Amino acid sequence: MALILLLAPPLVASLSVMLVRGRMRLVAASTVALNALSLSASVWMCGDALWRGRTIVSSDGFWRVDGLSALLALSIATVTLLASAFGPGLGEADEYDEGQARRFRIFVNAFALMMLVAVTTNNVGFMWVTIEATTITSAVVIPLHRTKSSVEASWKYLLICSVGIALAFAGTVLAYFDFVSTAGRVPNALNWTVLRAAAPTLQGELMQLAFAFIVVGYGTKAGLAPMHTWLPDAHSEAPAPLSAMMSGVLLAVAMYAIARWKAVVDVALGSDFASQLLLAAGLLSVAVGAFSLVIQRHYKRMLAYSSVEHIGLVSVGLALGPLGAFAAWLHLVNHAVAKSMAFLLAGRILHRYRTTEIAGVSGLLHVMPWTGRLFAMAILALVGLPPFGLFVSEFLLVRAAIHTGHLWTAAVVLLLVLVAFVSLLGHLNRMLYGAAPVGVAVGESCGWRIAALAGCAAILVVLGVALPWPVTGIIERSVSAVVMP
Amino acid sequence: MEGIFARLVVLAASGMLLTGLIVLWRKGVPAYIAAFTWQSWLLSGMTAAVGYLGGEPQLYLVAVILLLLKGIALPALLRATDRRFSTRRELLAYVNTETSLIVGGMLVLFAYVLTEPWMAMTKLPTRAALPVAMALLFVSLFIIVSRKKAITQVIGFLMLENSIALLAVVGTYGVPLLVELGVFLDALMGFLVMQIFLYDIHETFETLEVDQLARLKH
Amino acid sequence: MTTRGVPLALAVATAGYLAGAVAALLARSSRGARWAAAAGASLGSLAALVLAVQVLVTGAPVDAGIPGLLAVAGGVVVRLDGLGAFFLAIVSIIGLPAAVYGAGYSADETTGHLRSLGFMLNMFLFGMSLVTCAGNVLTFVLGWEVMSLASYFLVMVETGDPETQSAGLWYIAMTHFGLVLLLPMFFLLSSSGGGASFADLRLGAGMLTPAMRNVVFILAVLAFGSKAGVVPLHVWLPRAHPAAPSHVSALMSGVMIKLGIYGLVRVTLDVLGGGVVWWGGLLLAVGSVSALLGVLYALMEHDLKRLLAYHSVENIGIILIGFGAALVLDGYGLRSAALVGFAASLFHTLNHACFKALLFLGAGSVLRQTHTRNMEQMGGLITRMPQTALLFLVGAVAIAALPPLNGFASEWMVFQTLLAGAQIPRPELAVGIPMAVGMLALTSGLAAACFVKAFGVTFLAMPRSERAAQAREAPLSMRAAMALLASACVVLGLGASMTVPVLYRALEGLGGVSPAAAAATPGLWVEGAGRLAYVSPPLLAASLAVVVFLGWLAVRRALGRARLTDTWGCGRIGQTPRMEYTASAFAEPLRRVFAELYRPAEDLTVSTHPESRYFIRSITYTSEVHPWFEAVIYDPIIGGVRRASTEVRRLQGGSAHLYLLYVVAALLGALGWVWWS
Amino acid sequence: MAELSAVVAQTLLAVMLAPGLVGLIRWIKARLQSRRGAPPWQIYFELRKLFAKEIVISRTASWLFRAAPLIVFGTSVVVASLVPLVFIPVAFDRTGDLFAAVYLLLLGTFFLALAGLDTGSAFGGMGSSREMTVVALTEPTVALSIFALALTAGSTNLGVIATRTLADPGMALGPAHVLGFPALFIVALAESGRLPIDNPSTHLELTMIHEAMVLEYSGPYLALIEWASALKFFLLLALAANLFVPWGIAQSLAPLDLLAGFAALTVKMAILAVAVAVLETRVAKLRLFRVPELLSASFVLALLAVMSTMFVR
Repeated sequence: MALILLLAPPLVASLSVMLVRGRMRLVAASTVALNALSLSASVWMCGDALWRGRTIVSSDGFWRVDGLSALLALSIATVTLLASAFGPGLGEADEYDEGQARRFRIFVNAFALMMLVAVTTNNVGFMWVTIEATTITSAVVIPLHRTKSSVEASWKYLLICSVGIALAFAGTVLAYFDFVSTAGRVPNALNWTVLRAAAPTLQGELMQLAFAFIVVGYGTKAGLAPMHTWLPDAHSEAPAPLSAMMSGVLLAVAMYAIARWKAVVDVALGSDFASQLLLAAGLLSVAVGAFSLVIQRHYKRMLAYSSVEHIGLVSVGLALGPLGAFAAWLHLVNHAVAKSMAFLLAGRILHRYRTTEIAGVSGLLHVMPWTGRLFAMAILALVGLPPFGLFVSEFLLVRAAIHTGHLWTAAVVLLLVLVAFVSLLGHLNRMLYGAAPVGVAVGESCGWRIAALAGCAAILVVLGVALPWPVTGIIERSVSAVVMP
Repeated sequence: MEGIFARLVVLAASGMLLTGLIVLWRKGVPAYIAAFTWQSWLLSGMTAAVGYLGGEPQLYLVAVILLLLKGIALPALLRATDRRFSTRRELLAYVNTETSLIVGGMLVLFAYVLTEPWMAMTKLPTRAALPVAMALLFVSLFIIVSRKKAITQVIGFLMLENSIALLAVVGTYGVPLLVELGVFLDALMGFLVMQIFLYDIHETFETLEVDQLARLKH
Repeated sequence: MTTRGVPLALAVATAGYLAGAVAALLARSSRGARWAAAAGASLGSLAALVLAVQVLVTGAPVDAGIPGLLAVAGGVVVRLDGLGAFFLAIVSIIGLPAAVYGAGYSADETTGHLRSLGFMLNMFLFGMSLVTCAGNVLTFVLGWEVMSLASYFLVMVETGDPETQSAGLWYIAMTHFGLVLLLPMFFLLSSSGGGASFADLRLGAGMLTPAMRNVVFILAVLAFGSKAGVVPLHVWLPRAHPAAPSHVSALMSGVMIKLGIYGLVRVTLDVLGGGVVWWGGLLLAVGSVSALLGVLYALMEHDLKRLLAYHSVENIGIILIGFGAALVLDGYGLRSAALVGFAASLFHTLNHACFKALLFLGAGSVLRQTHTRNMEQMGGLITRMPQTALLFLVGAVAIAALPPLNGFASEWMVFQTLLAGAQIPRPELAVGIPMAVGMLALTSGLAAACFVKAFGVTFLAMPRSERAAQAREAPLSMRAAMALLASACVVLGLGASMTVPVLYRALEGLGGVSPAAAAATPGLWVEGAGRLAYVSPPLLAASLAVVVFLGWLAVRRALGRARLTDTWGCGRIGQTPRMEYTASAFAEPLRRVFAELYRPAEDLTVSTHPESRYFIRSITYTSEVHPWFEAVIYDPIIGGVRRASTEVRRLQGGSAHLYLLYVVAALLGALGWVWWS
Repeated sequence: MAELSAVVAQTLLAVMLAPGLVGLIRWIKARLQSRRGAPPWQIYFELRKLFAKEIVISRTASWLFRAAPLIVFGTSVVVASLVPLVFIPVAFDRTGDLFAAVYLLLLGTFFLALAGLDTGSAFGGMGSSREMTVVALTEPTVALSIFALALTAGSTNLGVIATRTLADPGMALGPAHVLGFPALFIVALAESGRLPIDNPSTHLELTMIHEAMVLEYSGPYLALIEWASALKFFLLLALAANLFVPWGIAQSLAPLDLLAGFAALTVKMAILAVAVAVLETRVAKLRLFRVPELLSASFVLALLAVMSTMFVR
């Protein structure tokens, strides 16, 4: 029931925009409402997982929602609602015409649906299918304005991610091959629960190979270095709401896929091979992200590289046992909120300043007081300062690294985070202060969109200051989903 | 019976690898499309064979879809696209033909080295085709990386899919049907979107030379 | 025996700060925002002071906290013991006048600025107080970061110019550098199991190997040193402190950097238990270098606030000399002598807080009246702002460690600690201690010279600019705040012997300090190590007062008949400000003496008349001193990061083929890894 | 109480004798230069004359200018009360130690230097700048000399040091004393503006240090300053004499002891006066920027004094 409530709204929304002609504003508003419905379903699921300790499993075992799925679903639904609310077609003066708005709403809802299915299905093969579909559905929306850069970005995105995700499929097939050659052909063999149950009997060597394919494949989608190259292009060229979804939750979904597989591989191998691979990829990503931030001229690319860095941190966290996994999931949630907030604000800045260059934006606090302040908060959150949530998750991450004896990892991560910190703040300073450029209108009213973004900031503060039990509870369940007790 | 089965499968798989290698030394999009078409036909035929000899009737359906989609529909679409855009027949690559072939050979070798331990693991009659599938995977990756035009990258990508499908068929007698259908749907959608983008690229950049697409840096 | 539940004073302090912060944000008018912030901060610091005094008097630590907040990371736990209470007292003693001063000082700001200023000021004080009260790692780090972040925004309040931006960036970068070292340090201590309260850390420290303990110590020195402004980690300090509004500078220089000392004392002495000689030796060396370099660079400044900021580096150095020498003594088992050193460093911490805050507030008053920080534009303010001048003079005498004010008392104790160190027959000490003594003495001599310059050029003689000529006395609230701090300097100086027992109380139970050793008898005399040397500031002050009074009687009649005339100018009539000695000229002899160190960049441009080179039209002489060791240490780091960045950026070359190649390479790499393993 | 009055008397004695010492040195110097010279007590007449004259004050000067001479005089007198001259105080000894003495003198210099800046005259500024430079550079030597003495005595209090040295005469030949004494002697010359650092009898604008700083003072103020600097010089020499070679100093308040103490002080001071006079006749004033060399030499001496003491032990 909850599952239908979760998945049906985006499907209905996508179809209705496709079928209904005209009355764009009404349709758009109803898609927002549908997204809100989907969000409430995800909240319900989280509550279910939390209070009743229930894992929703469909009768054929095809769908399965445990704590981790519910957590991801909640993030996806939240960010989708935000993106939908900030998307074109709601009638206010915006830069997109109706056709573009329709395209946006059709595909963004399909995109959301694919992500939601990816985290709620039990079948790793089908999970692959939907993740591959996310590439297609989102690539279509990137060149909403068909400019050279946006076409280029989406082509690279499509090509690189398709190749990457194909490798993930090869990995899936290899794992299935392993399963089939040890356990024979059983129905639902690609179900994660079945795989995990059979994991101790699987052939370690083959699973190693499969996991290598899976990490590279899904890692491409997650933006792990060195497969991250599409990410800065696509995230910076996409319309802001889509960037928010891609950076905020798409990467998270890919990490989810890796984590699910890791749970199987860890048992099959009985060694920390998977962790080492993730650690290496994570550290490399943090390094690439951090250093790419130092000399960066575009603020949207800056946010994108920051995503590479944060996904790297999540990857490192997943490699560090239960403590690290806790930090990683918390970090993923925090990052989803902070990064989507940052991208949506970047969209507002772009709309006003008409440039993506950091050098072209100055006096932001003066020109757009609300946007400026919220943007500052988002960046401060992203660099891991209290009172925002990412501070706590990075705190826990470092603690996990040191308590598990990964001293050098901790040292490297901290130094790289310092590099990213200084770079981001330097860029932020340049944008916030100074005199406004000529020809940029000054002043900003505080509308409901600002209120929504302020809400994001409030969530970040709550996660950073209070971190209430429901949140820790659901994350603990997420940890137990991927880490063997 | 078993022996014929194995030979047949290895033969078909080797044929597929051969089509991949052909691409490495042929120049011109039509030749690429032809190679891909041959490859898809071989894959389809082999899927049917495995379905028959391995007793997996669902593979017939897969074979039919493969034939229709990758053996007929996609090549036709590719040819149409090529006719529309190609101004220069000669294809450019980042590495010359000799090097390409040598690299291709090394990749095949690497695939054998890599898959060697599996041979002991499985008793499948089709197991001899596993290294070939892996080799084809590497070769198609090499095609994608080394050829300059967008359309050749698309073909390389399709070959990559074929290689994974081959892997699935010879290694596991096919993944579950639902997943297989999903994969087809994705392949189709992906291909169509790529086609759309080929048009977009041609329209905005007035070329399909992918190395022209380097505005976004750093 | 501990106090359970949330004590009233703690609740009031928290409420005061938070209410002040919120009220400032919500205030309608400029006046409202200013006074709301000041009222909240004053209430908060008064309550915190009461709490601190209560803990120091009873000796019973206060426990409180909200363990439910951020429970996964350890929860928010408050435990205020003697040492924490002492530093909480410092926060409060400076916080109160700074808040009052701020109300008057920032009157010219816009309402919007005032709201954020008021909010951040209260958060700043709150964060600093939280650091001193923290009972576990999370609370400490939270308070630490709130403090850093709030002060960062306070620095950035006077926005706009690139200099402030760069200052802010340096500041936050160095702060974060500190945090980056702080976290592993704490986690290493807590990694051997158990919780993360300081008591657990103490246990954890006991289980670490000596090598690990050394690592923890080094991390602590770097992390807390970067906050305290130890050379060469001090680079942010002369940049950020001048950029902030003056009452914030006072808090940053007076209090915030002291929390670096707090952290160092807490970790080295309390958690690690001290006892390793080379730790003390390292701190002694670092402290000596900081003290000397700090004062030498201060001498070359003619930006009044930068000068004061460099003096903070100097005084942190003096504090570390005391602390390091005490650790050395502790390492050799001379517990009671070590105690004098620990007390000396704490005492100097308190003293420096008072006089540095006073000086920054004084500089702020001057700045507000003359709208410049450049001393060469000032002068003659002693007649225009007589009370400010007097109060600044008190601060100057105190910081120059001249008797009978407080700076003298603590520096005297530091000297006595070094003397006790010299009693240990070790060759390394035979070299180290005399060097430290020499550097400390040179430092205090140079500090006196520097404050002659600072006070003389700023306040004395004739005004050097129009603005200085039109300066007026600062508003009452600002003067009152300064008077409060000046009286603290006097009271702490004259009552030094009463203060020292309080310091012992604060140190009770830390490391090897036993309550018995901490017992001291309050009297008129401050005692050196081993009760061998004594000094009595009140008696000295009294006799000085008597003699001065007698002298005044002797000249009183002549003074009444004094004739006023022009300054003698070799017969030239008409004194102009251009004839006055400038700050640069004043420091010139010392610049020459230390030319090797300063490596000044000098530029002399003489333009002559075209007809004859003997007719000079104009001469321009510029001389700049750039700390070269900054270039030696920081430029390579910054350059290295930028080079690395340039290299990494090349990854993103724009070619899709290249990108695909990365994917393939990653795949082959991963497969190769599998194959090899 | 008896000790208090003895201390007051001893202080007054120093205050009264100090100008005489300066006069004595002047007279010996004149003799050494084959001049007749003014009698040693001439300086008392000069002071009396100055006290009778009017005070001329610059218009730009503030209250600080008026207060500085009193503070300078005051600090010198308070230091005089700390130094054991004729006898060694016991209870009063705790009021201040060597550091206190040095820092009190520094306090006086601090105010005098400020006063030099107060009138706005370039001479005053120049004098203050140079004076503070020299004083700052002498501090390390002073501190280390104190250290050298304190190391063997274990305390920095003057009475204790003198008593310990008396009790253990061998100490006087230890490295601390042998090396420390010349160091302190050089510093004493520097601090009180004697040759070869400063020339007290010149008013040549480019070379003077102390005299430039007090150029604006006149009448009783000038008298106070001159007196204070004479006292400072006296005390520095007395310190050198009584701490390094304390013999003869009274350890009780018995009249005979006191008399012996006074005689010993007179002899020691006379010897030092001759030494200073001879030195000042034989050396020329150093260029200002050569002064740091001399001071660093004295620093090295003091450093060696401390180090060798620590090593020898």
